[in-house]
Amino acid sequence: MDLIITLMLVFGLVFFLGGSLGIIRFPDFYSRLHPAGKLDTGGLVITMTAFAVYTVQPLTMASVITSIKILLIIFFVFITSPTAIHSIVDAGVRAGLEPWEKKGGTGT
Amino acid sequence: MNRFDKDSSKSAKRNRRLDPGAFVLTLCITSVFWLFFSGRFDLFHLLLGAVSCMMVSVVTHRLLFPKGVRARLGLTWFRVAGYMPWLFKQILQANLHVLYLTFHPSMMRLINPKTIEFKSRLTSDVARTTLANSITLTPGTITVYSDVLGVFVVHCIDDRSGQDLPGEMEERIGRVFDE
Amino acid sequence: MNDVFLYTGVCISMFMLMPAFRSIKGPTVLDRLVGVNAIGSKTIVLLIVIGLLYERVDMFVDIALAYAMLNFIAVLAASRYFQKRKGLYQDVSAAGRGTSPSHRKEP
Amino acid sequence: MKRGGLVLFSIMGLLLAWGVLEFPGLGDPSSPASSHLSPYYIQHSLTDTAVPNMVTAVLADYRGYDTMFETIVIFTAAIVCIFLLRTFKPPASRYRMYRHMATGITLRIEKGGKTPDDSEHFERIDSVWVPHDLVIRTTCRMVIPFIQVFALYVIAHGHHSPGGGFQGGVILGASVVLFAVCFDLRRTIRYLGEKMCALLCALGVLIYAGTGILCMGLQSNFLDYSALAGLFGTDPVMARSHGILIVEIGVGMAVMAVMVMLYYNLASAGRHDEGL
Repeated sequence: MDLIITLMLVFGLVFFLGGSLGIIRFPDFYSRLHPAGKLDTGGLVITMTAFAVYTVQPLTMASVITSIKILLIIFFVFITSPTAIHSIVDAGVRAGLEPWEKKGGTGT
Repeated sequence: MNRFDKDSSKSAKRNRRLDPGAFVLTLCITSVFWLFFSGRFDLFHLLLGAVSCMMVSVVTHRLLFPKGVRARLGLTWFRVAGYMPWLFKQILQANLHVLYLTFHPSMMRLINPKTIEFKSRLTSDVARTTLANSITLTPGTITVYSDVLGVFVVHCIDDRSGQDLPGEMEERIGRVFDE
Repeated sequence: MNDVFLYTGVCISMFMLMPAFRSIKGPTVLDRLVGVNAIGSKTIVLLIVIGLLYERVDMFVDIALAYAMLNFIAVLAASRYFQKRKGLYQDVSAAGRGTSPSHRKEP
Repeated sequence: MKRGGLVLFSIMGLLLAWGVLEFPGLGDPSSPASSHLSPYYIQHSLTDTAVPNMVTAVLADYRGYDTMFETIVIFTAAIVCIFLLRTFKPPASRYRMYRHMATGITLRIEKGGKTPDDSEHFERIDSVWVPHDLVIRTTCRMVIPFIQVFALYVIAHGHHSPGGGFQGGVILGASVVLFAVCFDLRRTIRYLGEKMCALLCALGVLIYAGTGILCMGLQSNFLDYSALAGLFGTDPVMARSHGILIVEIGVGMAVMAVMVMLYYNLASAGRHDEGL
């Protein structure tokens, strides 16, 4: 069981690393939101699931309640994270930020 | 003060009326959440919970169910549960795809951001919101804008990612919300 | 298992530096907001890790949930604020080119 | 000027760091802070008040007088905010914006024109145009009830978990702010008016101080909750626990109302017409 949890944590950490790196590496505001929105949510879901599984192991009432609370956090972030990203994008569009486009590419 | 300066409050009055079905359902949902939060089942805490849930339900049942409760609401939850595994698979794919792009040394050559536009046939608020959030979570796409008529503007990170929109996702959500 | 959680916490704290860099450097306010949002979502995980290390998860899970809620509200309110007061950073963005993308046809 | 500020800042920082060197070490058992009162709290708080969370016991019982004035401080903050910012005669705007819900068309109606009713079909929007944001609105609608339940849980369970009146009140106020952000300020004020806020604010402080005075009326010290044992029908230890809960509820109410009132005044520059 510990092995599975460790593997999940490593997997989630890779996602977090990707998200953080992507926020630095991508060229413009709109494309930066892709790692920020997806990889952070994915990493959070995976790591928190690992924690929930770890917490539930001595199967008592208190640990089950705690684990359910962790699942509630996952659920909450899962609903609200895309919404937050969407609102930031909306603010960007309304402020008139131009999306970065590839020079000489196919374009829009 | 003429009429121009006063807000008409007809809708406010209408919204303050208690809707029994929505109220009871909200009370049930909030009570379940209270039990999860609290984790104490003695009489005193249960009483506190009952009072709190009652207050919250009175205030917010209009927010959860603005159009009242429809008969087939129970089925929708099960269908949402059926939609989730597919969504998780898509999200995993999306994450791996963006991960690949992020770690690729010549990332700037691979990506090609652009916006595409499509019209969705979904009509209800919840269905459209689910679609928009699902788009934001799945491969290389973010919902930029969605308007009343069902036009979605989507920002894609590269050529491949935005191709099959709306496609299967819209179909599945349509089935979930019965449209 | 404690070591694994400790290293996880250290790694997450390290990863927080990168969005922090983005939120210091800019170039626009919304980039900073993206950075702050990313830091917030990592903090939720970090709080649970701290709870596991001190073996009081039942306490820290409440804090994490409250933090998740307040983080969401803060990001939403900040983005709405910058949406309305767009004059705040017009000089930084796109320097005088067309202000509205093609899909904004409404008044 | 800037360089001078930097130099001054560095000097102050160094002075502070030098002062910190004289502090006792972290968690030093022989330091003055942890040798007089702390052992008493650690040993007796559970047997005195039946509250497992020592912080709550210290905050609302042993140092209840202190906390009462903290509540009054934020109450004063709300009053000052009203005095400074609130303008009761706003300059009348020359036009109003309405949105037709079904098509998303926005109408601009000059002063003197016929305004549509605020009904199912038309919705009044702010004059700084806000796009119709379905996603944010629906998500917030779904999320707000659960945030409120959680806030009430935090207030009610200050005895067993981190939290209490201040934290729960902030979360409760934040849920109202969320409502105001995703709908608009006018609708929020229609549900939770300014007078209601002021009333809740004052009521919270009144509950706190009233509990103290009630204790005095029962021939005991100010805020000595064990005097309330006769009212609750329990032993004095449980009475202290219940007294803490009542005080926490008062604090939560006051903090929530103050948060909302500050938001109303700051977001609309005191005019209470159009917010964020």
